[in-house]
This record gives sequence, structure tokens and C-alpha cells, in this order.
Amino acid sequence: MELVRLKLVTIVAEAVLEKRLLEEIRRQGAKGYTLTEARGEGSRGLRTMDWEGQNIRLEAIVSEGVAERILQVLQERYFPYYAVIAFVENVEVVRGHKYV
Amino acid sequence: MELVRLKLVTIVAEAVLEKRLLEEIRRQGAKGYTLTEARGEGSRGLRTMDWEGQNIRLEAIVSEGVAERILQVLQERYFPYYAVIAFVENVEVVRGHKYV
Amino acid sequence: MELVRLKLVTIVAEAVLEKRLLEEIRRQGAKGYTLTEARGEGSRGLRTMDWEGQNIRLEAIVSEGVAERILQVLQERYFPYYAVIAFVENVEVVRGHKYV
Amino acid sequence: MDALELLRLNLLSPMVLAFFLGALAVWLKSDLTLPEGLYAALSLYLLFAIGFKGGVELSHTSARAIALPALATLLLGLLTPAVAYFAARRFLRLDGVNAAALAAHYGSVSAVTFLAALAFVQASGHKAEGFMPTLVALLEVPGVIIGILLARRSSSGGRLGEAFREVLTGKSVFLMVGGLLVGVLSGEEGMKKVEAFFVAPFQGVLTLFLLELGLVAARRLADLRRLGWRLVAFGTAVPLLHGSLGLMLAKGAGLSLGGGVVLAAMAASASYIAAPAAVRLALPQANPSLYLAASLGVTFPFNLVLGIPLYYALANGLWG
Amino acid sequence: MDALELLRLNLLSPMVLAFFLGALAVWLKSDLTLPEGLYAALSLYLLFAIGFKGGVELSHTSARAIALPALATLLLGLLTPAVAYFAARRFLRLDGVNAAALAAHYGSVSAVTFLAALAFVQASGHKAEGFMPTLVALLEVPGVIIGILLARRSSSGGRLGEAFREVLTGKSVFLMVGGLLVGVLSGEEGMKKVEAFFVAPFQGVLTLFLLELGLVAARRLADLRRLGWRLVAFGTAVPLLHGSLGLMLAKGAGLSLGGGVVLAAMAASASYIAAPAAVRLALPQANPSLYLAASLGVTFPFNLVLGIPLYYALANGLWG
Amino acid sequence: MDALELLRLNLLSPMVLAFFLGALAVWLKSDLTLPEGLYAALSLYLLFAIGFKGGVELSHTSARAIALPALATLLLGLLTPAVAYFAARRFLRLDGVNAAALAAHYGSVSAVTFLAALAFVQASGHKAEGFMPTLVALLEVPGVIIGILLARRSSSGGRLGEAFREVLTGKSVFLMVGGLLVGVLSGEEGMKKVEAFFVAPFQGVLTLFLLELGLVAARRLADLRRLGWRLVAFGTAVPLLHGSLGLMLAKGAGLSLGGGVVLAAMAASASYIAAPAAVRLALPQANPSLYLAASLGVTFPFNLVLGIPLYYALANGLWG
Ligand SMILES: Nc1ncnc2c1ncn2[C@@H]1O[C@H](COP(=O)(O)O)[C@@H](O)[C@H]1O
Ligand SMILES: Nc1ncnc2c1ncn2[C@@H]1O[C@H](COP(=O)(O)O)[C@@H](O)[C@H]1O
Ligand SMILES: Nc1ncnc2c1ncn2[C@@H]1O[C@H](COP(=O)(O)O)[C@@H](O)[C@H]1O
Ligand code: NA
Ligand code: NA
Ligand code: NA
Repeated sequence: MELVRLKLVTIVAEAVLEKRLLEEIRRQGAKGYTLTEARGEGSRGLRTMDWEGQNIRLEAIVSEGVAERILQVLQERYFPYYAVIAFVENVEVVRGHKYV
Repeated sequence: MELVRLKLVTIVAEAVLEKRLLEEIRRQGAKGYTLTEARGEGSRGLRTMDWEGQNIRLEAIVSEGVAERILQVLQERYFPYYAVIAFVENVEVVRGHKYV
Repeated sequence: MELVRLKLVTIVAEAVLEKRLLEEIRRQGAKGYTLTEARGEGSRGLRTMDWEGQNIRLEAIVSEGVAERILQVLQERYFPYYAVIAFVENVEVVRGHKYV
Repeated sequence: MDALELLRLNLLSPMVLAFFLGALAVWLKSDLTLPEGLYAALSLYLLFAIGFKGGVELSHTSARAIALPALATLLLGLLTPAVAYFAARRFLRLDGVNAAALAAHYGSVSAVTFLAALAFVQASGHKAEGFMPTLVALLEVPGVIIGILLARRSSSGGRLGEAFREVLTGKSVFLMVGGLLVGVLSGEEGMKKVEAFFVAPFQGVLTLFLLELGLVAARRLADLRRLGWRLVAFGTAVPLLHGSLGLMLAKGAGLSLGGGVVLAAMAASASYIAAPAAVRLALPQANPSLYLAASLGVTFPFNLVLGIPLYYALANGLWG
Repeated sequence: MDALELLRLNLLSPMVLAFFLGALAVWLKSDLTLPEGLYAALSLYLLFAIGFKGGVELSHTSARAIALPALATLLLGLLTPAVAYFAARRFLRLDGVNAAALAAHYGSVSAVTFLAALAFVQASGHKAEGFMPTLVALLEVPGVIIGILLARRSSSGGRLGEAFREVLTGKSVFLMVGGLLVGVLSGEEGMKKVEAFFVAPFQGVLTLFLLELGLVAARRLADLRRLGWRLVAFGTAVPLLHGSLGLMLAKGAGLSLGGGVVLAAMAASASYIAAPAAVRLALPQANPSLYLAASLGVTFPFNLVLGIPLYYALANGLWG
Repeated sequence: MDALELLRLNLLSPMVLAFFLGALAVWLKSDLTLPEGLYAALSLYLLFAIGFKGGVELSHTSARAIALPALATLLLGLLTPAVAYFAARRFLRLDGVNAAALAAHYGSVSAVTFLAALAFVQASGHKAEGFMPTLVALLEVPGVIIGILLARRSSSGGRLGEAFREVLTGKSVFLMVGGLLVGVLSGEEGMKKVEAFFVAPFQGVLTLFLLELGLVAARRLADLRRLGWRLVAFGTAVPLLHGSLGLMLAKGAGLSLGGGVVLAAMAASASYIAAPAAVRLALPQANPSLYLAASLGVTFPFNLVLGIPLYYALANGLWG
């Protein structure tokens, strides 16, 4: 069974951004995503619970190029304003075509 | 402190599969697992909430061989029918014996 | 856009340890964390739900040195007594300075 | 009160309105969502409360009084999946597995449709037999199992035994039957202690639940557009068949007009709690958006809005 | 009953006490937290229930009776953001964007402050007009939108159209307006069915919610210390201005003393549900800890404890 | 009413039945689970409501009336951990740390056992003093702390100071004591406002909670099998000792028969909310499955089913 090497982009952001970030990554070419609710703390301080919830933790398995573009967008439109972080890892998957 | 290199297998699947997948990975030799609730979207469309919940995100730290076998089983019995994805990463742990 | 290589330390532990572990990792130099609620099973058996909740899944992006120290502390004060595991991965981030 | 007036009353009940409010939220792309925990909590409350109330009633119902209605219900559990199966094969031209999946759903029962019918009957000034919830529990399981058996004829794969266990020990069946037992054993004594929680606020909780159900159902409509008008026809015709069948059997079993309308609504309803989970596991090849769109997107609102008043009108003919 | 006695009564109501209990938990570093699902569930219940009750009342209110009060409310929706904006520019010496963010919050309304005022008025033996919740829905949106428009003058970025959609289809506005519609359409008939859930337990649910709000507000006080006394002054002076404005407009619109006090509290309150989400999206450059500390850390407790009794005392002058 | 009849009544109350229903779910391998949020929400509601009701009662109780009962309760808080500790050392032959862990649990109190006793006493036509919940709050803490101190004698490690803070500011103690304060301060006035939420539905909520507790307890039984009959003996004998002790002290303190039975049940009960968390942190070397299996798997059901009626029977001797 041959495995394909792809990128896993994980974004942690304040919950209010959910809708926008899902749009963004789709626009950049992500074919799917997985989202879990999270809490957290960082340079912008504790995200206390509110009506919108706290943080979201968003994962997308994408090609290297798409990963690049997603980080680019975050860099330009989100990092300066919002409580957001993102990191990239190497993952191996079956059915590589499914994600690109 | 010497670290051991192992595989982290992450499975995202529709919640209804929880019981079965836990059995499967145990049968393939996983010594433990961590499970979080998740939502998500993929080629099979949005998993809307239902009585069973939405998606589960299942992690297991295992040896390379066990990881192989888990993917094998998913490949044969789950990928064709169910909303499931899986990916593998390299992780380093203390107490390597604990996981194999 | 240049990416910086850092370590992602993930800790899964019984929920009752939340406060302490957050202190510990801060003391070791983590600049932030992301926490999700989880369930799981391991050598100490199923963590059944209780008033304190079940497991927590704690992630921190840190420098290699800090990662080392966190594992050290877990090794000494937590692994022997509590239901805790930890693993380390390589991740790439933008804004590397943010995490060290 | 004439059927039209009742139709109005029914449409303007908070429950029905809440359902459409949920649908509206999806249509307006509102970010309204219920926390997942809440959805599960409401279902749990409703299922246990239905069972409990049924059980308390049962505790002072003679076996003789319920024997025939129970028989009629089991008969419905056998006939309705068959009807749905053949309708799906012939009219929707579906393969065996997908037809069987639909059969499992339309052979089982929707607890919320049952509750809506109960409320409607009360509003119309009639009364359904107290043991109706027991019949819901009776009707929930057989349909699902027969549906799965029908699929066996046309395919293999999935695991049968496991499927049975899944249905019988599944959350929803377990909670309703469990509540029933608690009700039977604790009786009126027990009811006094907990009715402020399980009875008084019930319809309000149901209203919130229908808000959520409206969200879920509306999301299904997207699939529906893809699946086309035939599915809509199926999702409205089958309930009418099953509803009439239910009325006749109810009449035969000597139920009251109220009980008849409720049994009809039960037969006409399609499960979207017990069935989907079981079918998903037992018939993975079946396409979920097909049976979910049909049962939740078409049949549930149809019964909620038109079906129930219609069965009531028919019942007035049969009983009056 | 004299104002002091009422102040005592107000302070010692379970709701107010629960708020301080929550704050105490933070102060004692207790690990008390409400499950996130519960917080969302309580908000959802409160918003829908407010709307619903308002709608039922509205269903038997003549358009003429509500016309003037509605006008007065809209006027408040125009004036209060302006007042807050200039106060923030002049007195807090904030840049346009942050001033606008505050304007959006103080121009909108806090549902919980509204409820506290309602309870206070009842305890004082008066009665507010039944349609007050309708006015809450009216007051919630304009302030936010004007706030965002004010920011436009001093900066760009963020997306306006989207911001509007966000406010109008946002959870909180949708639930309250939705509940209102359900109430109007189902009327007293519907109310009978669900009041055991949406009316009777309401103040108890509110008590739990205030426990949580106390936790959240206290966490904001840390920021406050950083932001200094001027923000505290702002957070107490602006409500007084808005409250008085509300009283005068209420008097002019012919509201009762009770209605006047409630409208004053509405005007004096700062939103911390609808506004923060909308502002965060539309004005990302604005500093959240600024507007959250002001609205939740200062103005909310101020109104809860001192403001409301004060508006009541003033009203006694104006009306008596 | 004779004890046997009461035993029946007790067994057939919805709460007790729900507990066994939960256990049954585990035994049938049903996939029934309560959403985690719900479990936390129910606990929170129950603890706050207990405290609140106790506080309201306290608000019109003279210090003199409660002085002696409070003293008796504190005495129990000192004696019961000691009894449990030596029983664990001698009879279970446990090392100091594990014995101390058990002592902490059996020296503290289970809120749900307290509630079951209260309900039982009412059903039996008696009445317990209104201030009993205050005594629960009094009994909850000392046992845990003494247990931890006992462990110190035999080992070190863990952090004492932190452990104290953990117990005193822990969720459960904070909520009950907090509710008590709110109750004392708001009194009957406040009670009127919120009783529809905190009083009327209480037993129903408790029923749901016991369903969950049944799930948790049954999962513990697996461990039990491993730990053997001696633990079962311990988990039934110690409650009997503590229960009798409670009765005698209650009698001495001049409590009514009803109050005596409740205090006995409190003494006999083992904590599974406050104690486990504190012990886990302070005595990590202690084996959790040991104390959880004992307190939740053995002692809780024992008190629920047999213990309480037994203490009642004994009380009839002592008082009658
Ligand atoms: N070093 C870190 N490791 C893991 N998560 C982090 C880290 N820093 C920030 N986060 C997450 O990102 C969110 C926003 O971070 P910030 O913008 O720094 O406030 C926080 O609420 C955390 O959930
Ligand atoms: N590219 C992706 N990245 C992250 N998660 C994904 C991706 N594709 C699918 N998923 C997750 O896997 C689940 C099933 O995927 P699918 O079978 O494609 O519907 C989805 O509900 C998502 O939670
Ligand atoms: N092999 C594993 N893979 C993933 N998670 C694990 C594994 N082993 C243990 N865990 C997690 O770590 C927690 C504590 O593990 P343990 O101390 O072995 O009981 C468990 O409840 C799981 O959530
Ligand atoms: Na049916
Ligand atoms: Na305002
Ligand atoms: Na005890």
C-alpha cells in the first residue's frame, strides 16, 4: 500500500473567525477540513469563553502549494489583526488524489 | 533522556463508527488511543450533527508495523463505504515500550 | 515567506491535572498553549467521565530546548504517578519569534 | 372544530413554528447552531420522558386493553417496511440496498412526529390512549430489522448480528424502553416526584428540539434538490399509504379516534434517530443522503404540517 | 417603597448575588467553570424566551400603542452611539476605530440588563409595557451598525456588507427576533403550551447565567487595571447619560413609569453578545479588551447594582 | 409505614431505578452515554440548588438551633476518617497512603446520598431540619483534609498547601457554599423568584443524574472484581459503623428522627465528587480504582438501596 506525502496545516484561531477561515482555505484549494473546539492562551492573552465560543482548531490536509498559499493569506489578512496561529507538518496518507 | 521514534496514526471518521474503529485498532495492536469530538467536511459533504454526534478524531501512537496494518484495514473495510480519512506522522516519545 | 522549524509538544493527561500542567509548561518556557477536551484509554485503563471531565489534550509550540525540559519534568513528576502521555513533532511556523 | 381550523392551530403551534425558524436560519445563512451537547441532551430528555410517561400509564393498564393495539402495531412493523421497499424499488427504481435502507426508515417511527400528533389530538379536544408511548417503543425496532433483512436478499457485507445488537441496545431504543420500565415500576407515586421536570416543561423542550431539527432538515434539502421530485413524491405518498393503513388497523384494534390518529402518524412517520445509525452500520453501501433527505427533509415536515391534520380528517370519517 | 430599600432588594436578589459569586470564584482562583455547551445553551434559552414572551404580548398590542415607543427606541439607537463615540474620542482620547468600537457596544443593548431592570420594576410594584422585549430587538441592531459606520470615517479594511449580514443573521439577533415571530404567530394559545418551560423557570436560568457572566466579567477586570480609571469613569458616566436620555424619550413617548425605567436601563446598557462578535469581524484593529472590559467589566455591574435603582429614583421624579 | 414497605417505596423511586438503568446500560454494552457537558451541568445545578435551599432555610434559623447539630457534624468529620483509616489498614491490609485515600472519601459526604435520604425521609412522612444542607457543606471538607494529613504520616510527596486550596476552592465545595451564601442573603424573597427552577424540577434532574451515575458506577465494578470481596465488605461495613455513629450524635444533638436519618446517611456516605479530585492531586501514589470502586461501586448503591431504610429502622428504635 503506497503512502503519499502531503502537508497538514493546523490553524488555531478565535472562534468568531470560523466562517471566514473555512472560506479562505477552500478558496486556496483545500478539499476538506476537520474542526475541533479548543481553548488556549497566547500573546493576545486568554481567550475567555463567550457567546461565539473560544478557539477553533482547524486542520486541513493539502498539497505543499496549497499549504503555502494558506499561510500566505493568514500572514496578510489575519495574523496582524486576530488571535490566530498556524503550523505545518508532513503527513502520509492513502488515496493521495483525495486531497489535491 | 532518550526519545523513541514511533508513528502517530490519526483517523477522522463519522461518529457512528466509534465502537468499531476502537475495536479495529486494538485488534491491530494499538495499546491505547485518544479521542476528541470534531466536525468536518470532505468529499462526502458536511457531516451535519445527529443523535450520534458528528465526527470523531482518533489518535493512536503505535509502531510502524501496527500503523501499516491499521491503514490496511481502513483501506479494505472503511474507505470504500464510510466517511473516513487517516494520516500518519512521525512522533518522538519517552517510554517507547509503553506503546508497542 | 520563510518558515521556522519548531517543536510541537502534545500532552494527553487526566483532566484533574490541567491547572498544574499549564503552570509547568509555562515555567519551562512555553509562550502559549492550545487545549482540547478528549477521552481515551491506555495502560491505566479507560478514563471514565467524572466531575473534573476526562482527559485534556494540550499542545504547545516551543523551541527544541523547551520541549526537552517539558518532557524532563513530565518524566520526573508526572509519568510515574498520573495518566499522562506526551509526544513531540516537528512543525513549521511563520513568525518563529512568537514562540520562543 | 373543523380540519382547516385545526390545520391553522397546528401550523401556529410553537413547535411547528420553531421547526420553520430553524429552516429559516439555514436559508438566511445565519450562524445559528445548537451546541452539540444540547442536541444530545434534549434527545435524551425527550426519549426518556416519553418512555417514562408511557410506563406510568402502562402501570395501570390491563394487559387485555393493550393486547390488540400492540398486535396492530407489530403488524404495522411488518407491513410498512414491505410497502416502502417495493415503492422504492418500483417507483424510485432504486437498487435493493438503497430501497431496503428506505424501508428501514419508513418501517420505524419518529418520536417527534408521535409527539406532534399527540399534541394535535389534545388540541382537537380528543384523547389518545395513555399507553401509546408503549406502542412507539414496539414500532421502533421491527421495521429497522426487516429493512436490514430485505437488504440481505440483494447483497451481503455489513454484519447482521452486530446490527441487531446496535438497534436493540442503541441509545434511543434503550432510553425509551428504559424510561418505560422506570415508569411502570415507579407508577403514579414516582410520577408525582418528577412530573415537574419530565411532564410540565416537555412541550417547551420539544420546541427547542424542533428548532434544531429544522436546522438539520434544511441542510438536507440541498441533497434533495439533487435527488429530484420523485423522492419528494415518495416522501409524501408513502406516509399517506402508511397513515391510512395505521388508521384501519387502529379501528380494527378498537382504539379511540385520538389513538387512531396517533397510530396513523406513527405508521406514517420515518425514523431519523434509531434507523439512520443502524442502517449506516449495517448497510454502508446505502447512500445516507437519500434516506436522510427523504425522512427528515420531506416526510417529517409533511407529517408535521399536512399529514397529521389529514389523518385526523380521515379518522373523523372512520370513527364519527 | 423607597429607593434605598429597593437598592437592598436588588442587591440581594439571587441573580445579582450569583453574578458576584462568579466574580468571587475568579478572585479565589477557584477552578469553577461552566461547560461551554451550558453557556451557549443558557444564552440561547434566554434570548429565545425573551423574544417569545415579547411576541406573545405583541400579538395583542395595537400598532398605535407601540408606534411612539418604537420611534423613541430607534432614536436612542441613533443618539446613543454618537454620544458614546464623542465621549470616547474626547474623554478617553481614543483613535476613531476604538472609539467607534465602544460606540457600537454602548449604542446596542444588553439583554440581561434589560431583564434585571424588568425584575426590579416588578419588585417595586410597577409594571412595564408588555411589548418592551420588542423594543430590545429594535435597539439591538442600529447601534452596532452606526458604530461600524463611524469607524469607516476614520479607517478602512474589514468588510462592511459582511458586517451587516453578520449582525442581522447573527445568533443572538436571530434568536430574539425569531422567538418574537414565534410568539406573535402562536399567541396566548402557544404560550399556554410552553410557559412551564419558557416562563416559570426563567429567573432561575438567568441566575445560573449570571454566575457564568460573573466569571467572564471578573476575568476582564485584569485588563481594566491596565486600562485605568478613565475607562471606569467612561463606563459609569455614559450609562448615566444614556439612561437619562432614555427616561426623557420614554416620558415623551408616553410609556409608563415602569416602561420608562426599563427603556432607560436598555439605553444605558452596553451589548456584550451581539456587538463584540460583529465589531471583532468588522473592526479587527479595535482592541477587544478595551470594549469588553468597559461593557462587561464596568457598565454591566454598574447598571445591575446602582444604575437601575437610580433610573427608578429619577423616574419617580419625572412621572410621580 | 413499616420499613419493608419503605424499602419497596425506596427501591421503586425513579431515582433509584434510574441508577440501575444506567448500570444496565453498561451491562448490555449499550452505547448510551451522557454528553460530558450535561454531566457537568447537572452536577452544577444540583450542588448549587442544595446549597441555595439550605441557605434560604438558614436565613430563618437561629444560631442556637443549629449550634449543636453543627458541632455533631464536625465531630463526624473528625471521627469517620479515623474509623475508615484503621478499618482500611487492619481489615484491607492497605499501606498508609491507600488507607488514607479511602479515609478521605469515607470521611467526606456524598451529596446525592444526602438527597436520597432526604427524599426517603419525606416519603416516610417525617421531616428533616431545614438546615441539613448546611451540615452537608460542613461535613464535606474536614474528612478530605484529615485523610490527606493521615497520608502525610506514612509518606511525603504531593503538595499539602495546594491540596487544601484545591479542596476549599474546588468546584463542588465552592458551588454548594456559594449557593448557601446566595440563599442566606436572598432569603424567602429570592426563593420565590427562582424556586420554579431550583426546587420544583429538582428530583427530576436528580433522576437524570443518577442515570449517569449508574453508568459510571457500573464501569467501576470491573475494577471491583479484581479487588475482591474484602473491599465489598469494607464498603458495606464502614457505612454501617458511620451511620450508627451519625444516629447517636444526631440524637445527642437533639435532631428530629428525620434529621437523624439524614445525618446518618451523610456520615455513612462516601464522597465521589470533592474527595477524588483532591486525593488524586494530593496523594497521586494512591490507587484511584481502589477508592472509586469502593465509594461509587459499593457504598453508594448500598446506602441508596439498603443503608438508608436501615438507618431509618434504627432511628425508629432510638427516637420512637
Ligand atoms: N505557543 C503556542 N502553542 C500552542 N498554541 C498556541 C501558542 N501560542 C498561541 N496559541 C494558540 O493560538 C491562539 C491565539 O494566539 P495569540 O494570537 O498568541 O493570542 C491562542 O488562544 C492559543 O490557542
Ligand atoms: N482534506 C482534508 N483535511 C482535513 N480533514 C479532512 C479532509 N478531507 C476530509 N476530512 C475529514 O474527514 C471526514 C470524512 O471525509 P470524507 O470521507 O471526504 O467526507 C470529513 O468530515 C472531515 O472531517
Ligand atoms: N498509544 C496511545 N495512543 C494515543 N493515546 C494514548 C495512548 N496511550 C495512552 N494514551 C492517552 O493517554 C491517556 C493516559 O494514558 P495511560 O497513562 O496509559 O492510561 C489515555 O487516557 C489516552 O488518552
Ligand atoms: Na413508520
Ligand atoms: Na445602550
Ligand atoms: Na462520610
